Amino acid sequence: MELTLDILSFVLMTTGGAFVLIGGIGALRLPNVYTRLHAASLTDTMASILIIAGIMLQAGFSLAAIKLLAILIFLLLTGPTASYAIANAALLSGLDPQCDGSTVGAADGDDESGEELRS
Amino acid sequence: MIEVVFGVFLLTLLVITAVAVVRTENLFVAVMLMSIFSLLMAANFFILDAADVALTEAAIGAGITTVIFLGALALTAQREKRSPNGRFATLGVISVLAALMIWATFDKPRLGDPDAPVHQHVAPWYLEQTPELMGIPNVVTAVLGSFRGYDTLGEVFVVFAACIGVLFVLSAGQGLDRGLFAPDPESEGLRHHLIPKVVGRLLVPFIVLFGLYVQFHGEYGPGGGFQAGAIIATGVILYALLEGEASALNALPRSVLLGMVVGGALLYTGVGVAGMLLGGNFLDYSVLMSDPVIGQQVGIVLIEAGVGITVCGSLLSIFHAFAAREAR
Amino acid sequence: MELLGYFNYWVFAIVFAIGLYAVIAKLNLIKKLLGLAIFQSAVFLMYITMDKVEGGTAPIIQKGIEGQLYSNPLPQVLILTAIVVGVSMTAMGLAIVVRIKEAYGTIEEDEILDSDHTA
Amino acid sequence: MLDNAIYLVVSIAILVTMGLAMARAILGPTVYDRVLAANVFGTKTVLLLSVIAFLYGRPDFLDLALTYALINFVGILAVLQFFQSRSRTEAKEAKD
Repeated sequence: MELTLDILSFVLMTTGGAFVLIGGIGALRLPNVYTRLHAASLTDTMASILIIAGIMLQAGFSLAAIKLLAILIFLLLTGPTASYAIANAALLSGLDPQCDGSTVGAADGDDESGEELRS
Repeated sequence: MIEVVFGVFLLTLLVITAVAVVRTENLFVAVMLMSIFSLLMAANFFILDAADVALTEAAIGAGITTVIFLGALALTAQREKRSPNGRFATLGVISVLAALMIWATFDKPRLGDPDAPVHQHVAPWYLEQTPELMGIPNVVTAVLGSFRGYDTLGEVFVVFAACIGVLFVLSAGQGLDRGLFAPDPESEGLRHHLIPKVVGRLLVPFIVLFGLYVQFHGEYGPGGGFQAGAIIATGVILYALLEGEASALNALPRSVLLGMVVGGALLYTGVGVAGMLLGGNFLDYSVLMSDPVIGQQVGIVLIEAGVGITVCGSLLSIFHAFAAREAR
Repeated sequence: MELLGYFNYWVFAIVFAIGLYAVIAKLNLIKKLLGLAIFQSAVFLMYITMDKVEGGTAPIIQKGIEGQLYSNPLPQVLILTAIVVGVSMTAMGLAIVVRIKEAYGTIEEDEILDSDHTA
Repeated sequence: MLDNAIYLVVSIAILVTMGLAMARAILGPTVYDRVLAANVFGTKTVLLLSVIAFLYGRPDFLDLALTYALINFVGILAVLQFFQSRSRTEAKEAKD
């Protein structure tokens, strides 16, 4: 029983770790703000669920498990809200959500326009 | 071993962030990087076994610092003008200074050395005596509240003075109407944004509740008045962001905030004076009750409450002072 | 491996120097305050580095565990209060910067000095 | 031992992601990328702190992660407010 729980939590946590990594790579590699936001936020929620579920299995039924549940709930509430706020702020400032393929691969110096727009 | 590697990685990121903060010309970006800097600091404090300090950095750095800096940026400029070249002399002197300091560190005890001089004097006594004299597990709270009560009283008065200073500097010569988070007849706060509004409204009570938990659980786990005051202030700032500053001021008017700032400091001093009246020294809690251990506990709870009230009131007053200032 | 024991102090020295550089060399007053905050954090880091004891844990005494080492509570107390005082002081500085902006119309040090000389 | 190995794998993944987010925060190019990076950093710190709390065997320090989970997004909402109020003043100036 103990071993099954260990293996299960190991699987959950490694997949969670993989999701975290995918989100990080997506946030670095994708071409513009909106796509990066998509990668980061989508994997953020999934990774949080998996990792915290994994830790909860290790914690057993204790106060720590309840705190972890609270952390998970708050992360699931605030994460998407923060993503919404960022996307909205970007949209308000007139950053174009359209991405025409040509900017892919030139992610480092492409849309300085967004920053120039601000000054 | 593991923690050393974690620490090295996080500290390297910390240096990179610090360089980026100084190099960037967009002040808004600098503030965002500063919030990352604070997160890294908190993680480092946690790895270095300082849970209370990490909690303080978390409570202050994540919300309040960013909000106050953004409020100031909205009132000033968002871009730095390009600094003139020819700062090589400064850079040279600073590099020499850094090199000298690094050279000097080789005389310091290694990280985590149990024989280091810092660990030889009062610290073991604190760790040994706290359970006997106060009966509370968190030694940091015990030292903060009782052993070094004078020190903390001084810090509370510094926060108090800073708050009064900000109010003096910022409320002079203006009507109290417009600013970054100010009531605007066209739109109050983030009311148009349904998602933040719903989620935020849900979270405000939890943040305040968690702040109270940190306040009163400070004797048993990481926490205490400083952290709790900051967390509760963050909760109210969230409310002000969502509903507009006017609603927050309706809920907690300026007079109440000022009363909190003054009242907290007075509560702290009052506990000290009560000790004197009962025949002990200033800030000696043992005489408050017939049992000295219970007396110490009562004293610590009271002064922590005073600290929390003052910090919460000060941070909120500062926030409102920045928010109400009209941009010119 | 021995040398890694000093790494925290090196980082302290470097971050300290970076903050000091920003305070001295940058002309923008808000940048100076950010530099001051970095400088402050470097000092916090040094104090907290000193509190660490190998094999120790945070100084919250656990019942029923004998011989557990705890980290030094004293630097933690000093820094805990210093963080809150630091943010109040930063706010005070920002308040003065806001007033300077209103009086001079700029927050660049050289321009402020120029307008003082011409006046 | 096995437990520690699990926590170690996850925490290394989180640390690497923090490094990637840091790269995004420094590369930019727009300010929203930096805000996004700060947000990613925040959630990763919450996860890292919870994992390390268990790695050290002191689960009562989860309070820290809980603090971040609760108040990290206040900063992000302040950013939204900042841009909203500025776009409104700009619109007003354009009208005048």
